[in-house]
Amino acid sequence: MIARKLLASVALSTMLTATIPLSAWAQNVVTMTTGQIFRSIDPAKVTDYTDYMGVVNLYDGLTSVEPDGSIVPALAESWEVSPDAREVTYKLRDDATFSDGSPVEAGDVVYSVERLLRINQGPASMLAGVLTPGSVTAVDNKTVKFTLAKNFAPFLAVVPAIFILNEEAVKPHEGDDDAQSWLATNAAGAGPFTLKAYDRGTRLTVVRNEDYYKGFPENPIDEVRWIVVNDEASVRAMGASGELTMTGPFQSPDTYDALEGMGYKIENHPTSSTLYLKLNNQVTPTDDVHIRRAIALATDYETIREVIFPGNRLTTPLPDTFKQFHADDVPEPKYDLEAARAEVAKSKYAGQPISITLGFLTGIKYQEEISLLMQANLEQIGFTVTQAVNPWNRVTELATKVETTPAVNQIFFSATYPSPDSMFHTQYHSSAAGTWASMEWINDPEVDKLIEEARGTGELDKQIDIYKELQHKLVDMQSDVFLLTQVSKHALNKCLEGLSIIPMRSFGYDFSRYSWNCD
Amino acid sequence: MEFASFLLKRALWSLLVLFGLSIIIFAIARGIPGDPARISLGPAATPEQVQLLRDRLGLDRPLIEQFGLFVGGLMQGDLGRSLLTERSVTADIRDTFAATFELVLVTITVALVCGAPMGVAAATWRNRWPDHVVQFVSIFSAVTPTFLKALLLQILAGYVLHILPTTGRLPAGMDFSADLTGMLLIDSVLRGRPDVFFEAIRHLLLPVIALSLASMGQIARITRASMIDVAGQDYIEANRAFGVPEHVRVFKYALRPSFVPPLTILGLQFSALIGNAFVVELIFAWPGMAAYGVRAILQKDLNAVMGVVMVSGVFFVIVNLVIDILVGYVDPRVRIRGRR
Amino acid sequence: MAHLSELAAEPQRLSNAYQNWYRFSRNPSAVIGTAIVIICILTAIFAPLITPYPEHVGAVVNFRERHLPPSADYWFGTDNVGRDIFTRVVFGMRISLLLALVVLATAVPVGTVLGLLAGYYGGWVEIVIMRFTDIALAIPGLVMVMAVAAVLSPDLLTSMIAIAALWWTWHARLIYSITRQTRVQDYIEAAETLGASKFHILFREILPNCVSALAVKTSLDAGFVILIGSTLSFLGLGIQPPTPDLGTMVASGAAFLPSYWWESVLPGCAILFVSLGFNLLGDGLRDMFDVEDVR
Amino acid sequence: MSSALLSVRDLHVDFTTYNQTHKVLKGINLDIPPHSQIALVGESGSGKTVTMKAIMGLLRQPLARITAGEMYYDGRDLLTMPDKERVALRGTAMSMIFQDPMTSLNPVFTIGDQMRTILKYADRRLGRTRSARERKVRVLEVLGQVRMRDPERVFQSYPIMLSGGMRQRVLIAMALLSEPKLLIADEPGTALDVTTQAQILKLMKDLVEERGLALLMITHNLGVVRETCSYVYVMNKGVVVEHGSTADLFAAPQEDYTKALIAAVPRLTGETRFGTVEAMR
Repeated sequence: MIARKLLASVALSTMLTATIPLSAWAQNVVTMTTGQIFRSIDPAKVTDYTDYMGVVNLYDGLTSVEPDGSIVPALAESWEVSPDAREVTYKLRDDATFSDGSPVEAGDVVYSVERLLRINQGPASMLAGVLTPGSVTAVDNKTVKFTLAKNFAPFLAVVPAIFILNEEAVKPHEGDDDAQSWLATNAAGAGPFTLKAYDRGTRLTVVRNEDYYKGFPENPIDEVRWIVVNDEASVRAMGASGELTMTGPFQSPDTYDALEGMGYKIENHPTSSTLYLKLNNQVTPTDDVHIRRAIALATDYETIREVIFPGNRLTTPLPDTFKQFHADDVPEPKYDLEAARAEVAKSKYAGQPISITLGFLTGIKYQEEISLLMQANLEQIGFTVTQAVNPWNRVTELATKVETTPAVNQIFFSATYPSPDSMFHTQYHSSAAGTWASMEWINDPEVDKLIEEARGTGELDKQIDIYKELQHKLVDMQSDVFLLTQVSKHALNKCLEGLSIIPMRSFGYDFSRYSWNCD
Repeated sequence: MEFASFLLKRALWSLLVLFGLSIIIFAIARGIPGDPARISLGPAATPEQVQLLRDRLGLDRPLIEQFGLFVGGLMQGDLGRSLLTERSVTADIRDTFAATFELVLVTITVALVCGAPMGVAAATWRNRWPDHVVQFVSIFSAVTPTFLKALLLQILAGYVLHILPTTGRLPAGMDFSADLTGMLLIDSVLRGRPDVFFEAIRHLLLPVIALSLASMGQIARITRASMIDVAGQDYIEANRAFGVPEHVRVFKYALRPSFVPPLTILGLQFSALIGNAFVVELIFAWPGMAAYGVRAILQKDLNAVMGVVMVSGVFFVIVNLVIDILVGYVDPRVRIRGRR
Repeated sequence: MAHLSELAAEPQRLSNAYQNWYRFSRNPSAVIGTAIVIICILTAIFAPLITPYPEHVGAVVNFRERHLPPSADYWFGTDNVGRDIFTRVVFGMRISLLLALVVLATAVPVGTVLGLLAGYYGGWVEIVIMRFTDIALAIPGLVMVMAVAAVLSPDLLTSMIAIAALWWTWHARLIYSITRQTRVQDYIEAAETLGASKFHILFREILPNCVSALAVKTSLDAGFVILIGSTLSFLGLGIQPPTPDLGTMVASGAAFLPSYWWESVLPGCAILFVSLGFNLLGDGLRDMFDVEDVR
Repeated sequence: MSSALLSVRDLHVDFTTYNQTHKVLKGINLDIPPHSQIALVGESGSGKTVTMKAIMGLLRQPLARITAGEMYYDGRDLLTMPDKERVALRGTAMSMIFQDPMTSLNPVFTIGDQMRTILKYADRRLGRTRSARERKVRVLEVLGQVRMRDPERVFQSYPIMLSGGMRQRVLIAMALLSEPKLLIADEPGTALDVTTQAQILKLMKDLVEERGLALLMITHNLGVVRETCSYVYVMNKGVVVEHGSTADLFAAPQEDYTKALIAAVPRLTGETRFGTVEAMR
């Protein structure tokens, strides 16, 4: 009995002390944590930040985006826009190949777009009403023409989100669902990486496509592994064990501090992602502009930016990363409880008990803290506050109706394509109402008109004027409380270089831009 | 013969339970406020898509007919589509079940293999230190919330001591897919990969400890009580009077009847075990059905929730059926009376 | 079994109450358990009086004093927005006890009455009630509760309803088996022959036989209900912030492990403390009343 | 030294519980001649069961302690002989019929398994060798002797499949397996209904007489004694208060205690349980 116990404990201790065998077979491996699961790796179905992280590495589009928002060639080496801006013709690179070695041809582009429109999910929403079946035609083997159904100035900025599938590779698996089942677990693209392992709930691993037509920097990344980790403690534990190469941008400040202490470098990058308190302009009490202003004045911007969630100031709905479009003359919002009380007194609810609901997302620490801070301040100016914590799905459901949308909602919004249109149309146009991004329910014909005008014009100066006017208007209406623009924080292994923030989805995590620079 | 009819009875009973379970699940699925079709399609769906699904689910038909459709779907393994993963729930569960199964199976084994001897030791040295230790451990393991145990273990072993991996089933870079049974411990042996087997055990260690402690404590307690009870029974005394030696009395005649109550308890405990697996899988990022279920629950992914509940129910019923058979094998009274 | 007990010369027969008290006071787990339970109940009742910062229960933020370790000012330290954890733990205990109280106050009477009816009447009453409890017990409870809490809106009330909806079956089963044993006793037959009303027989003759088992079970259950409730809130299916809830506190504090360990470990210990109290009390009562193993 | 098969001289037994010592037997004298049927009568708590356990060597040390006295079986001193020899006597030279047929058989093993095991170890102690098959034959034979209609079926049965009367017979068969010379019966049949009890007593009497065994019957039921035994010891509070031949004792009881026992005879048969319940309430 004792002998057996001894044996067991010896076995146990060897097991405990054995170190994790380091991956000797791959040279430069990046292990990155992400808090959300990869819902899909099908380019026609990707919707969120995490999904795009996968596809930007597995697929390429006709064009791509640089950190400054400019559109650069990718599969297409050049493009031409017709004078009326209704036709765009892309010329494909001769050397562009899919990861299986076959050339990328115009037919693949047509197939990919048609499939996208048929499935009508994910990126298709950006093209609604712009492209219709038959809009895309192959002029020749290496030339494709897009014919737009209506004027849509941001079109060029949307194109990078159209990823090109290898038609030949997909066809055999088409089935009766446009190969949705097959592409749910396989990839057939021209991206810098190929799929190695994918388990939607837990991990995605990709390996370098050595024949990538654009090539790689020196000391490229050979393998990227994303691991879905839900809690901060696990991220830190991975940091401690050295498993971790890079975190996502949504860890708690304490985790970054802890990782810094372990020898990771912390990089801060300003982004065009914005955090708003979206105020429902149609329900009590936020239907009164004075109440909306009171809430804005009762917001402690500095504490939020400095203690709770790292960020830069946001003065208008548009982050100042859109330099030329930003209305710089709008003053910075102030935290002033006295002024807030004065605004309440001016409102039609003055003298009555005012109850208000603050909505935020389940399980997001910074949102809970901001919501508590808001509650504390709002209670001081006489509001009765209820917190409404909801999971994301529930939020999207509540957002579909004006009466179920809470008065105040914490919403984090990123441009989905590098154009101010992405910020304004999605959030403030009445036709976009009923989604989580437009919980303001502004429904203002003037705002709609301005947004459409900007879309319809090809002149940059005119666009700039319109967007500045829009910003003044929305700030004046106090459609939202403009909390901050995110400063994205990442903890990285000291050897990893190349992280940059691109104002489109998670294009910044295209690991063909990264390199490993240690000896 | 009598055993066969006992098995048949138990199997029929299990079917009845599953039927009851499907009624309850159906009631929940239809009883919730809001349109199930709308909820299961998500906010992006168009009215036409919603109507299409309403027709397919027969939501405008009488309830009893809807129930028929629901059960029909279940029988064909159709649990609907998951809002979260946009795949069929059946496929999602198929992908994740093996990980949960492995975790739970190892947990039960550990709970039994450690718990029963602990109970025997406590009964043998009653009121001496082994007994006190066992009692202490079992009380504390029962009253400590599983999530607290899991968190503390993770922090201690993973973060402070750096001795064990804290997440997942295998290291990220390990190139192995469990495509035979889905269970790493078995597949790694079949494929002759001792390194995978070793890593799989290292990864299992913390979740299994967190999950098995409560059941282990219960089993130890019940085994102890039942050993003491059996040792005082007349038939053990009778054996003594007839000169049957002590080792035969203890290890043959007392041990076997003593195992009935702990086995029965294990069946009841299994319910709590599955529930706690939800927490443990979440904390240890275990890619199992329970973690999938928690995400589904938190995101209100209706079909996935119902699927996970149904599958846990089936799992539970099957485990209890196995336990019934074991108990029936150990104790003829059970199989003759037909019920526990 | 008469052999050994026959031998012990019987001590002076004491009055029942005194005898119970004597056995109780000699039973360490009962005494410790009672003490813990009483402490918890008293702190819960007088929470506003004994906590140093009762206002921290609500939306109070003090970012300058966030993540402070336990000290004389803040016995259990402060949380991520600078609130006193001790205060919140005490108030959280209140919620936990309330949860147990409500669930058991619903489940015990319902389970008891149905168990009595099924055990006494037999026949189809028994078939309907007991088959139903069998099915209910054959369903993984915690999973079911999670599902119910999930599809309805997650808050304390939903959790309570979901737990109570399953919990009564345990009591029904217990009372049923005791009733079945008691029903055939001579004095019940005697009472029936004398024409006592069914009500009298059920509640005056049979029910008193169940009291000790019921006390043991209810006490043990209080601990389990608190554990289940805290698991639900740990998963985010509990009460909405800023109201303090022990499970939620552990979950949100877990993000700061291990640096700010007190934010999750101390609320976790509070859960452990309450459920330990009820468990010890239940165990003690079980030894005292010498009831068969009641789960 | 008498010619008795078993003789007990001045036996004292103490029990220690919770640091208190109770004198349970205070000098018992008892003689069981070969081929005789002796009864030991007394109420619950009178010490008769302790006496029986002391004879069988089943007292739990250190809870119970024999503080004084002597016991001889067939002229051999039971208290001084080595443990091994003492154990060897159990179930072979002296054997016991247990009281409660519902609890004295292991519910999870077949009758055959239990009886074969008893026989196996009895054989081993006696230095006999028998194959498993031979042991089964012997078990079936004894089951036949206790008038089981279908010994083969009983052999394969679990206790739960048998009626109370049948189980009691199994208990008797167990005691007879190794042909003991002294049979000690502890309240046989009290757990059964009156008719079955009568049958069992008749069976026991026949078996004892056929084989010329000595019988020590432990009971509180004088009705049973009158039908089965020739000599009676009456015990009360740890001492033998009176003894004599059954006929004499019934005809002219000396002690008040004995008189009371005799007076209670009709009521004691079969109705005890009601009394117990009344007392418990």
